[in-house]
Amino acid sequence: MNQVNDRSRDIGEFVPRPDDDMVICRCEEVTKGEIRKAVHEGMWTVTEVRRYLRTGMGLCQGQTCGKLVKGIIASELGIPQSELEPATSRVPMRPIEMKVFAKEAKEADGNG
Amino acid sequence: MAQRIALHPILGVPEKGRPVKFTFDGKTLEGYEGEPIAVALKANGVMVHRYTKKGHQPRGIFCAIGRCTDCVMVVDGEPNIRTCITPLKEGMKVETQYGVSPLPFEEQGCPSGKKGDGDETV
Amino acid sequence: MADTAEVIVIGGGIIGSAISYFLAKEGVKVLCLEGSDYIGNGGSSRNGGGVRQSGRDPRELPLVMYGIKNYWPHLSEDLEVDCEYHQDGNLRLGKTEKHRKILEGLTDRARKVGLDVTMIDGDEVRRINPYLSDEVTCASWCPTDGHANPLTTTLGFYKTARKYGARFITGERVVELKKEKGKLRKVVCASGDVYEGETIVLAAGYDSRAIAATVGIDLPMEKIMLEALVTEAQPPMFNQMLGTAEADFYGHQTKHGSFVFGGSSGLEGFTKDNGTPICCSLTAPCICRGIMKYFPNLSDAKIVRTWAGWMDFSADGVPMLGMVPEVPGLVLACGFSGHGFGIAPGAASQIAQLILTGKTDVDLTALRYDRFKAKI
Amino acid sequence: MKRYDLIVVGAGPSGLSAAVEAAKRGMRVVVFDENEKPGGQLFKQIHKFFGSKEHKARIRGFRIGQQLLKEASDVGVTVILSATVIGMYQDKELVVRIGDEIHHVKGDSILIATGASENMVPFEGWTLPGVIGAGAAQTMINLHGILPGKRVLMLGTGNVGLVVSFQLLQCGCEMAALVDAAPKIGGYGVHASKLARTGVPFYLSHTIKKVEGTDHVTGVTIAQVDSKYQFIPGTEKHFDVDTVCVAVGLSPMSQLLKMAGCKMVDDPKKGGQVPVCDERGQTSIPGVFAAGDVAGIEEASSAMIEGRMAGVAAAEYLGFMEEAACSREEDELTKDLDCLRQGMFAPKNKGKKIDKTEEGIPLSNTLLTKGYLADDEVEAFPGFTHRVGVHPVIECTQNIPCNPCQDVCPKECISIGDNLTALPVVVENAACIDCGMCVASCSGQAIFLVDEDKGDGTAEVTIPYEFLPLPEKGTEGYALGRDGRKLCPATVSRVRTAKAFDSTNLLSMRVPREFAMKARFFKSGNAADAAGEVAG
Repeated sequence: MNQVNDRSRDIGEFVPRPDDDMVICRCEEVTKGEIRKAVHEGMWTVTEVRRYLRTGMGLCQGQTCGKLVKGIIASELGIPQSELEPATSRVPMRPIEMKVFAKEAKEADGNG
Repeated sequence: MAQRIALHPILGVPEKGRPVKFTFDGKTLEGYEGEPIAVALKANGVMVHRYTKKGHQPRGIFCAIGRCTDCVMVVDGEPNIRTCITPLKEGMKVETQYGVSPLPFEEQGCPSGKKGDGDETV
Repeated sequence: MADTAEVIVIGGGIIGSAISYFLAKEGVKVLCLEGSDYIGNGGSSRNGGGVRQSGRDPRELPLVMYGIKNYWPHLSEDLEVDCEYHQDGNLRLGKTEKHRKILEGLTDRARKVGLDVTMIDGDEVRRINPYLSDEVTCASWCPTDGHANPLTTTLGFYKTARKYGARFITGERVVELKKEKGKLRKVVCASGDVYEGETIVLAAGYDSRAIAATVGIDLPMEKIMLEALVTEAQPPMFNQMLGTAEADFYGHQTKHGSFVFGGSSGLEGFTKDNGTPICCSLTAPCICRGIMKYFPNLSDAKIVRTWAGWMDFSADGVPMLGMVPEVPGLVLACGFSGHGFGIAPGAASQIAQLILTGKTDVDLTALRYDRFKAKI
Repeated sequence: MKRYDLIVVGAGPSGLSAAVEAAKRGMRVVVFDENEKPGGQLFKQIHKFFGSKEHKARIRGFRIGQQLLKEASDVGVTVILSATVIGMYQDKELVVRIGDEIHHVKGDSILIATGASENMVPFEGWTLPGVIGAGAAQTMINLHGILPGKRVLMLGTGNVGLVVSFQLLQCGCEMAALVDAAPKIGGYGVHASKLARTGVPFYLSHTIKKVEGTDHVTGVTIAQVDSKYQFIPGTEKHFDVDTVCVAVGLSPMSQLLKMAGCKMVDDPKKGGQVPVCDERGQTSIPGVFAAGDVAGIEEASSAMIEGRMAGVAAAEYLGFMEEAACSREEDELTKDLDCLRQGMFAPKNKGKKIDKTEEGIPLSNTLLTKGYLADDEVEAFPGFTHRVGVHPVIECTQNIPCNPCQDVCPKECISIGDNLTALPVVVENAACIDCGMCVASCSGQAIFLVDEDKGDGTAEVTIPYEFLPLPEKGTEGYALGRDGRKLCPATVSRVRTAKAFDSTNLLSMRVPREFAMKARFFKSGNAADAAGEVAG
């Protein structure tokens, strides 16, 4: 869904807040302040913040912090949360050892 | 020390596997076969499973259903094992995880700059 | 009065963002239009992060060497972001006689254009990187190659270009270019918005082909999908960039400790997608098997994510850069054929210089858009 | 590659129900679930379900789970446990990890029934060991038989927060308080009352400011918030607890659907990112269905009906069922589902300001802000009756789709009528025989049997009691009011336990006559030590 999004729109300066050093992404230890600052540096989407700060890139792949990060970005931009697209969902749904991912079971053919 | 429920008003006596021994950071503890490692640890009063890589902050059970990965520890030498859903087996070697390794931070030579300075509490 | 800018850059990947950065830094009024909702959403954020010279086509090698000499070493300071650039060499591994021949061919070709790359045997390989399996018998070794973080580097170019006043608009997909009195002037978007510029740079990866066609230029390239995967963080092991003679996988260990590996299933060019870069169920297991043949002790490492991305693969595997005399005002910067990350600072700086001064330090003629001739 | 008629991902209420319906029409069905035990949420819900008989009302969640499992195996459904679906690809292909290898399987139709995961709200100290999700507490108690902690503070008063708090009390934990930033309790009033009457305090328009502790939780400080959820200085309150539970809502776990390319929408009313589905649960990809919490957060009862609808739709999609038969079945199920989606807590009324019951009776405000009915408010409700001799007193004051009390009374003393969400009334000439079935079967534990005058200056109040140790006849103690405050001395006159009560014991106590319509809980022990325990 392409929404024209002019990144030079003025969203005001980054203003530090008392809860800036609260950890939001528990796996990668990214704080609220880092996320808010990234928005003011031009990262206006969940995917850009994710690639810029690693939020949602840890072992749980954003299952815990996904919504929180989206909320912080939306409030910093002054837009409703539903206008932000969450990060893409990707295989694997759970971490999987390389040797297991590499081992494809021999299926009995047909409907065996 | 969180206790096990002996008798539940609705569920009665919780069914458990046979008692087994396992080690936690070298100490021998007891749990029941098949119950999650995290539950056996909790019954022995262990709350801290790991210390995070950047801030060296303590973490333990959070979601208990294998999703948040906060409860990961080094089990039989393999790091990042979700202990809240991994069944306990006899003789398992469970170790506190420091960043991604069983070695306490000071012994790791701490590869990346550590944010939380000072509290090397082990 | 339509939106105007001195230079309109089409495509917000690393190439488009870097060109915007080099131009905005010189005070040029730049407008960068990105079709998707995200900066760097194409190959820029899906590649294996190699910053390498070895194994490259000699026609594009000078550009990469120029970039490694002049930009990569201080790029983190310039972009005020941690590009995580490592210059700890590149090992391209081989196990069989066939591999040795391939590697020797690549090594000779590169040495002819002055790149320090040598063939080494298995023991030497394991001295440099003890984690490699005993089956590795030879490798080409280039000490000045390396790797970096494509995500922070791309977004770093974007962030700093924006700070220097470059205007970026995402979700603005270009569908048509229009001349005015013989000179390229207008850029028309799917949204109906129209922009005007003195110079228009086409850096939209594979999409550049359809856009260039609207002014009668055909850029022969096809869309090929590659896949990649990343593991959980591991204790630090090694810093070299890795590849193989048969290119069954390539990658490195990141500063974060996780391993990023790209690879192929052998079905490249024929895999099906649903309009988005969606993975095929065969590829990741195949990449894993490839990696484990070379790194046995990574077999317990957990994969946390796999992804896919399209390459804008040109007919001869090197990009199309430079001016287009038939369409005055059009500058091309696309067709990087899946290895546009390491070359980006070099290529983008030269394109910016070309626009600003009409000249470049590195000769680009070998990469002209009209180099494609019939075989006889 | 292995091919099934229907692959179901998730062996919870909706997944199993769909598998049953599909298998009944002769389809080859497999259900994959990543857990060791099937049943999903059902096996953690030990309270009695709401709804009507068809919705398996008054049966405990885990027993419904057992019934569903039996039904599934009877119709030949294969349930493969510890099987994690790690990916969904094009052409309806799934990659499933079983043991130490992966399997590529395809379904002519696929149902994603992966349920939901818990939302989180960050506060200072939220990463400390001891801060856990409410679902985590439920899992520890009901699946693994271990106490999450000794003294717990619950953040969130939706049904999950309320139900889990009660479960924590049941297994012997102390509930320090329930806290919610919202001005009103989010879950059912009856669930809140079950807690309030035991003395657990509610703090609405409050939230957590800081959790204390170095290596694990040792205490928590809450503070009042204004309408914009900003802390009001000076309103801090501290509790010494070793566990903080977070129950602030659920989000659909719809990653598999998004990964496969289904059209998604962000719908706050449904809890977040959900697939766009037609009324039978089919997503934008023909043959791919979604049912249960993954398609929109509701209760397990609606998840089971949605599952059946998806199972029937899959059967019709693959020609195992005629269109006519299918739409008849679907209409039936839709009716069932719609009557569950009525009343105050229906999705359509989410966020709407409701201040009267359907019967026009003003809703109790104390119930919504303190968790209990004030003595002067309770008289207005039809179930709150005064009679000579023993009679039911029903403190059910919100329109909820639920009628087990009407069906279970052998003397038909209680009537709700056809409108499932009507408030229960005690019929005029009710001939109550004090059998206690209504008290034991009420899912919300909101029915009491009261004999207002035993002739010797005392009254007898029978309450539902699901705690251990179960007091014996003759035990001295005191009665608590609806507000959990100590009311008067009380003596246990009878304790009844019966199979038909399904683990809800009936405790009858004698209290001074004037407290007959106020005494709603019993605590043993003499008056002295009791004072300390009463809510501050």
